[in-house]
Amino acid sequence: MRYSGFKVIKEALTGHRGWTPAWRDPEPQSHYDIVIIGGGGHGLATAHYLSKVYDEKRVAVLEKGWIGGGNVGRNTTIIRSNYLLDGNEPFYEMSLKLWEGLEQDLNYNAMISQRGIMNLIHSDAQRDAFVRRGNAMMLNGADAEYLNEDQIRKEYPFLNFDDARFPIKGGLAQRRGGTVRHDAVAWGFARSADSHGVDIIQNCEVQGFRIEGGVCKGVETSRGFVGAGKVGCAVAGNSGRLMAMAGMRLPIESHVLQAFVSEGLKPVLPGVITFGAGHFYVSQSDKGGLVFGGDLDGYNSYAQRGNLPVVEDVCEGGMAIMPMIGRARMLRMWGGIMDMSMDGSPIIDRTHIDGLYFNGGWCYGGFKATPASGYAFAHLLAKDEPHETATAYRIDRFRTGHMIDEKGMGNQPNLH
Amino acid sequence: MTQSNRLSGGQIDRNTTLKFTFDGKTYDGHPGDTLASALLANNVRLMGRSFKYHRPRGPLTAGSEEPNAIVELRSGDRQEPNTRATTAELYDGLVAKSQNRWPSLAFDAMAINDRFSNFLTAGFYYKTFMWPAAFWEKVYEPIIRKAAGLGSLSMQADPDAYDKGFRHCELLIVGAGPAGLMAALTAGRAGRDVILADEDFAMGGQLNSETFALNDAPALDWTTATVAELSSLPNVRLMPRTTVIGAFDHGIYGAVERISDHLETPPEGKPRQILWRIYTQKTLLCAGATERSIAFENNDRPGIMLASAIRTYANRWAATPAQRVTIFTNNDDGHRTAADLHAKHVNIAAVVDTRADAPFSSDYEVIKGAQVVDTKGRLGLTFAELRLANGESRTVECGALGVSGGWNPNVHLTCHQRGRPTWNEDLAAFVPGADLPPGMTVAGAADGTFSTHGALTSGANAAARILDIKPSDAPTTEDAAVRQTPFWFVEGCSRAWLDQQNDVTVKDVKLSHQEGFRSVEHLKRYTTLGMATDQGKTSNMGGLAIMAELVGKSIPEVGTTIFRPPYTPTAIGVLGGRMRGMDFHPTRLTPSHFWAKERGAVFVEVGNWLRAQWFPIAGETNWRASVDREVRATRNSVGVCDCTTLGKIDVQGTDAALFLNKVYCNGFAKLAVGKTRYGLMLREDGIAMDDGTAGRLAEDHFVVTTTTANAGKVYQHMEFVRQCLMPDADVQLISTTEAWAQYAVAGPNSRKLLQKIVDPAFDISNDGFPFMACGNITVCGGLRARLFRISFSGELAFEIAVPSRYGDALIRKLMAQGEEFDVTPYGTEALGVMRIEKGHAAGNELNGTTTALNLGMGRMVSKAKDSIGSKLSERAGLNEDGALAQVGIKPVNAADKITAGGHLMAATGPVDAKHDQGYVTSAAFSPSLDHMIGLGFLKDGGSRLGETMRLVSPVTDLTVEVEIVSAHFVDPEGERVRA
Amino acid sequence: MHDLIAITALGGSAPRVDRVADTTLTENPGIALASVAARMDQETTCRKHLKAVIGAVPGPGKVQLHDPEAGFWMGPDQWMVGAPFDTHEDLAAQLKARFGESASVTEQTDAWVCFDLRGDGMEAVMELLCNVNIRAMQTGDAQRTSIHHLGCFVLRRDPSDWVRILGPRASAGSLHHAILTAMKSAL
Amino acid sequence: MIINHPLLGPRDSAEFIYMGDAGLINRPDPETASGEEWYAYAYLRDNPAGEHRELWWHEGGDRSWLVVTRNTVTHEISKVEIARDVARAQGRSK
Repeated sequence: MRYSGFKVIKEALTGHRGWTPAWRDPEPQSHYDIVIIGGGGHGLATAHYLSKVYDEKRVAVLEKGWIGGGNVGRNTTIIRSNYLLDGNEPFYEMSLKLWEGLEQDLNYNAMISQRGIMNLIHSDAQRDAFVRRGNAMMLNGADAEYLNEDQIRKEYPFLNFDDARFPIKGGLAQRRGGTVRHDAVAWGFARSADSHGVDIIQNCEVQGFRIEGGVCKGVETSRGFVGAGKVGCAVAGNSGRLMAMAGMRLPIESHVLQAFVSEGLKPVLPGVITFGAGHFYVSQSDKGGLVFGGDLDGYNSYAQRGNLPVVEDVCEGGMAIMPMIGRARMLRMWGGIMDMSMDGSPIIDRTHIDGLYFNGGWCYGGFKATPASGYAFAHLLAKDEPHETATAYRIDRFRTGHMIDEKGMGNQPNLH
Repeated sequence: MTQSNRLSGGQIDRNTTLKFTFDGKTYDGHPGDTLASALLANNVRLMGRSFKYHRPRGPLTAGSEEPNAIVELRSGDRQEPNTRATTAELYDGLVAKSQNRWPSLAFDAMAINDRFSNFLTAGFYYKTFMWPAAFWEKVYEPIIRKAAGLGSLSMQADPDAYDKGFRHCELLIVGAGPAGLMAALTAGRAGRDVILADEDFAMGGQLNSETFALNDAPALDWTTATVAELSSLPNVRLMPRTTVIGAFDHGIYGAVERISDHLETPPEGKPRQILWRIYTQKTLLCAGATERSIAFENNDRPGIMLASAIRTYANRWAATPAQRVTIFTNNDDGHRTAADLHAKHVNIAAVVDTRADAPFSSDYEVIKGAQVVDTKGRLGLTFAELRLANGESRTVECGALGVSGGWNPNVHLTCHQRGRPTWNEDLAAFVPGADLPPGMTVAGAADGTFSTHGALTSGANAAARILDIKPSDAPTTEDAAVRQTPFWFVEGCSRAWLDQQNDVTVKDVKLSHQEGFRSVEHLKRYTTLGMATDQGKTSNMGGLAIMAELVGKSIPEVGTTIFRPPYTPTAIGVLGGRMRGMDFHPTRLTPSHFWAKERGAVFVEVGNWLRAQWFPIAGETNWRASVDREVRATRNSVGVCDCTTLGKIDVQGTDAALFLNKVYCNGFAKLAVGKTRYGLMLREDGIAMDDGTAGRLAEDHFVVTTTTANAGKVYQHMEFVRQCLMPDADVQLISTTEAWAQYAVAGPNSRKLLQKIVDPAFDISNDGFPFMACGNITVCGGLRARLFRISFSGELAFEIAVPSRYGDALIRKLMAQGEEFDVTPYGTEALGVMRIEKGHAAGNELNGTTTALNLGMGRMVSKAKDSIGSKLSERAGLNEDGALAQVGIKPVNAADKITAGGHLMAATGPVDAKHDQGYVTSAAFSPSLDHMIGLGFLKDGGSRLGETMRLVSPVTDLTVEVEIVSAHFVDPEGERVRA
Repeated sequence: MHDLIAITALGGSAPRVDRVADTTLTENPGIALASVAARMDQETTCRKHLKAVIGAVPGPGKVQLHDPEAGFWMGPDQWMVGAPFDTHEDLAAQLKARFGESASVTEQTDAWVCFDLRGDGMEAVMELLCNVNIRAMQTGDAQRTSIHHLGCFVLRRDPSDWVRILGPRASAGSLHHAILTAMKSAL
Repeated sequence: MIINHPLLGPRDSAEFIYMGDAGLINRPDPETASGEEWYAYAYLRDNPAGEHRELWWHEGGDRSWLVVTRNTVTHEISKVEIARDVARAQGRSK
């Protein structure tokens, strides 16, 4: 079924009887050409591109719970491609381009809203680093804009300029950055993949891999064995758990990242604002809630919930940079499991086991990467070679010393 | 007529009248009122508009779970959006505005949405607004955004202060209703350390809403006496106006105390609210229960409320929403409301009970086996349409309709650590599950014990069990068995509201099911059910029940969404506390700070330190003039710079040298006593972490310096190596950064100046105290001091340190004694210029991705010994041909600018990422060379000196021709430092 | 005798005193400090000397209140010794002479600013400042804690309405501001 | 979270700085270890959903490194040891 304004009107006039399920609820078949583990944003995007771009017909997505229940359903919805290193920037720029055409591609309105993202600058060293980054972005064909204090004052008059411990000296803007209605991304990819014949199987937990002679033959699930020509893993925070079933240790730790939303407010924020020096970033959803977050709690966790110190740290940053939000109320806090890699950059690669492919280590860049991750992973699964924008995301780069370390924090995941 | 709906009795002070305004109209109320109770007393039912359809709304509840009666409280910079009128305490001069309406509450243009509700069903926006592509941001979204949101911010800084504090106790009791009060009494009388917190300003919970007797006296008598006894106990801390917002790990609870919200403005020096982190061994949750509604057509009109809320308004606040009230109930509790209203001479139109065996009343008509199927009234309820047991219809005229669908225990805090509630068939409700947060117990209505006597005794018994003491005796009172039968919605209803704020109706849940969004999380996210400011307290159960019916499962099979903190929406300000404005982070001041301030220095922030950036003098119109002067003066005569901020770590012990050999990639074992050496520290992954110097004051004593920014990180790292990797090494560490005021005295005349200060007993001539010497000395006639002959500027230079309290005196002394040499204080800018002129790496070069090789110090990594990072620095990827190497950069045309952050490209050819050759890390104008210079990293830089390249910085719109040169711009042979 | 005049951590020539209600905050520059850390396998000797100096060896979380020298536990085999500045400005040297090879001694006098918070409102003020269970804290207890992101030592003095707070000297101004603000809020 | 410090008793985890898997104590022997061992030491983690032995530094306290055994699903802490003792027990010396 095709969605359109006309269709909405027609259904409204005929009692909405014509709407059908956005995706089927199929029984798992005994064998697929490609099985994707993980019905999150990346898994569903992979299925979409496999079926639509790479013409793979027998594809299944296995989800242990309900689709979109992981980080795609619990994040701060920001999209951007303001990366520094050549290993990253082309990939994230492709992702941004895919976002820009996604609604038409999916026939689903994910409310992609390119209202811009602004990284605030508070010191000369930060300025030098952001100028270098802005240049890297432009040299990679992305958009970047350097703003001085006066320009920031004009655009964001409500920021704290005059009573600030860390005065605002400027900012690096990416106008094409913005936000997306996060749940709709999962639903849109799922609906499209389903319409191209992909089986999306919810409540189907993978409990083990069947590996014979170094070759992965399929997966044992809570709903029986599912054979597969190739198995692609895209389970983000659960990567460690899952790959352990294949006997693998990863350069990844799982950490909790909290995020927060306020009560609905009339529009106050033009776009995304990032206050790096104060561990705070914020945007405003179409419903009016301020959506904000900050740093990891800092300890390994699978609990999907955090603790007070980081809640306070984030709100301290918020009050420091925009004290007008003091009387706005936090409505809800939640936590997601971040697959924090050892250099802060992801992995999209084959494993040493034939037929087993891995996609993970997204740290907290996972949401903005969703379309490109799906595209590149689909490319790898279909063609057995890395997509041109993802060649650096090798699993063995730490062994060989080819880290992609944007923050320069080294092999301590909770610092990235 | 004012307060026409005010009844007799109630817990309000009628002797005092408070004036307040709502939407510009002035009303009277009394102390003890909330904004909602006072408005109802004044016959105002319409208090808000719903989110999507802008339907008229009045209060649904009498508490913090209120979804409808939310207003903009106060004005100006204290404007407070989305404030629940049902909990806002009335004060004289209170000002409130309704929100999310235009032009007025009574006539709201956006109410047109209600007419188009058929088009605006759940998720409609996912299906449209896609064509043409460009229109989403330009046309559709702005309209949606404008319509979205509820209240508005003032856009001004919050003028009030917020505090944060810490409290510790043995037992935290959450909720001061019958269960909580009895628990506190039990624990308090036993002398235990107790905190009793309640979100309400009056303790007593549901007792404040009831008329039945405790020990044959009014409930209020018992509550008052109990609170009085508790406040007399030193071991019991009562915290009214305190909402426990979250249950965090290991017995840490967040609680917000409202100190001044019941006043017009906070008293001088006092906060608006305090965030308490309560550390408790045990917790007893007595949070009570929330009545639930029943879904029927148009069940959202002002005047339609939870029956218990109407009872509370009547009994506690002596206010009624209307003079003629109908009750619609599926259980006995609804009848209690009818009886209480009747007692207060409110006309009961009828009690409509879904049960054929409903109890009889002689005071008013009870219509058994009947249901309310629809209502009328544009801005407030006027009629209720009934379907009688025999199928016939009947219309009842009434201004208020009390709905009672039974009670839901307030289990929220039991779920904050992802515990799930369990379904209780008898109560047809979720009750606390087995996996409570460790240390938590639940009692009273929150645990499904709904009778008052049951709640009182369960509170006492729970406290007794937890603390292993004897329970206090509960007063005698009603102990009616509760009959709660499931009845969630009226057959065939469609536009029946579940989430009144977000306008989620039964119809939306059905559509969600039809489109395959059937898991509770999908239901919530697709319809926004339960995502309103009441966090689903009044809406979730109804939605679940309907979804359960549709999928043919039981409610527990369908499951619940997770309750997350905070329990009620919490001001962001209180979570931030005092850490805002200039107090966001503490400042660190150097010993010469007060002196530098007198000199008019401009300060810059570095790792919380405020450092003098430059010292402008009369006639200097821009910072460059000051910095150039400071550099020239230092290079030509002598300059002084406060370098106290460098981290200083005292390393002692017989294995001190062995230890430094491990943490530095270069060797320290053979460093002679009285000598200093530059050291480079690597991370274990082989990347440079920090650099500094180590001076050997004795065989077993080193003083290590770190960069200002990394002092803490390096100390942590050294403690890790000491405790975890070299546990048996005899080495002791302690930071002495702030103990010593340290000044760099640099320039050809630096020795001459110091000789006037250093006591004669110490020979600091070039022979007596050569380059890289260090030692303990005395100055100014006997003050203990330390002297290091090290140089960051590239000049003949020393660093001299004295105890911090003398730092101010020493800098003044240096200035006085230095007059004959025109001694010049210099700041971090001049320091930076001079280190760039010397090609010394600093923070911009040690950026966490560079190796010793990149920094041109590859040979420093000793192969003769093991040190942190040496092994992994050997990985191929870090040692490839053409690796980045530090170089100097100067413009081909001396007038051209060089910017840090620029990228290096070949002199000709394309400019893009594929042809990127390197980048500029630092840049400055060199007064010594009279043109700009820079440091940077260039592929294979070492072998490219003399090459002409392009420095491109598109983001700052700059392209210049540059020459790659040695990074040592000034005195490359380093003769000056040895002079 | 040298001719350099000291200033206090808050930058004054005399210590700062603030009073709110019945509670007083006093800057106290009159204390010399030195850390003593036992050398490996010298712990017994080190403790012997320490006992001789301050009368006892404070265990974890404890301060030995003693005149003229006092001391508190900083970490495993590490203590901070304090004494009147006027008589013990060279405390570190004195201690090193006594402890010899048995301990590493480091001057700490000016690494810290010292405040005395004294009065009936002390506990209420401390509740707003740091995560010390101040109601349970006994005379002779010492705890390192964080006050508005500043690492501090809190020493419970006798009588029990009195705590001594040692904080980082360079942040004396921020620490003083935090304590005074809490006094105005709580009292 | 509350970490029950072996010397100081229960202390708020906010006083500590977290580093990661306690395996970081087992630094490979520089004399004998292979590049593969160094790679595994520095980069590979078990990252268990369950009991995890991890390093915390009591920055806001006595400056001890601790080995904390904590469940990464429930956050329950079952054991706290002084890292220096653990290191010695595992045969580390100088």
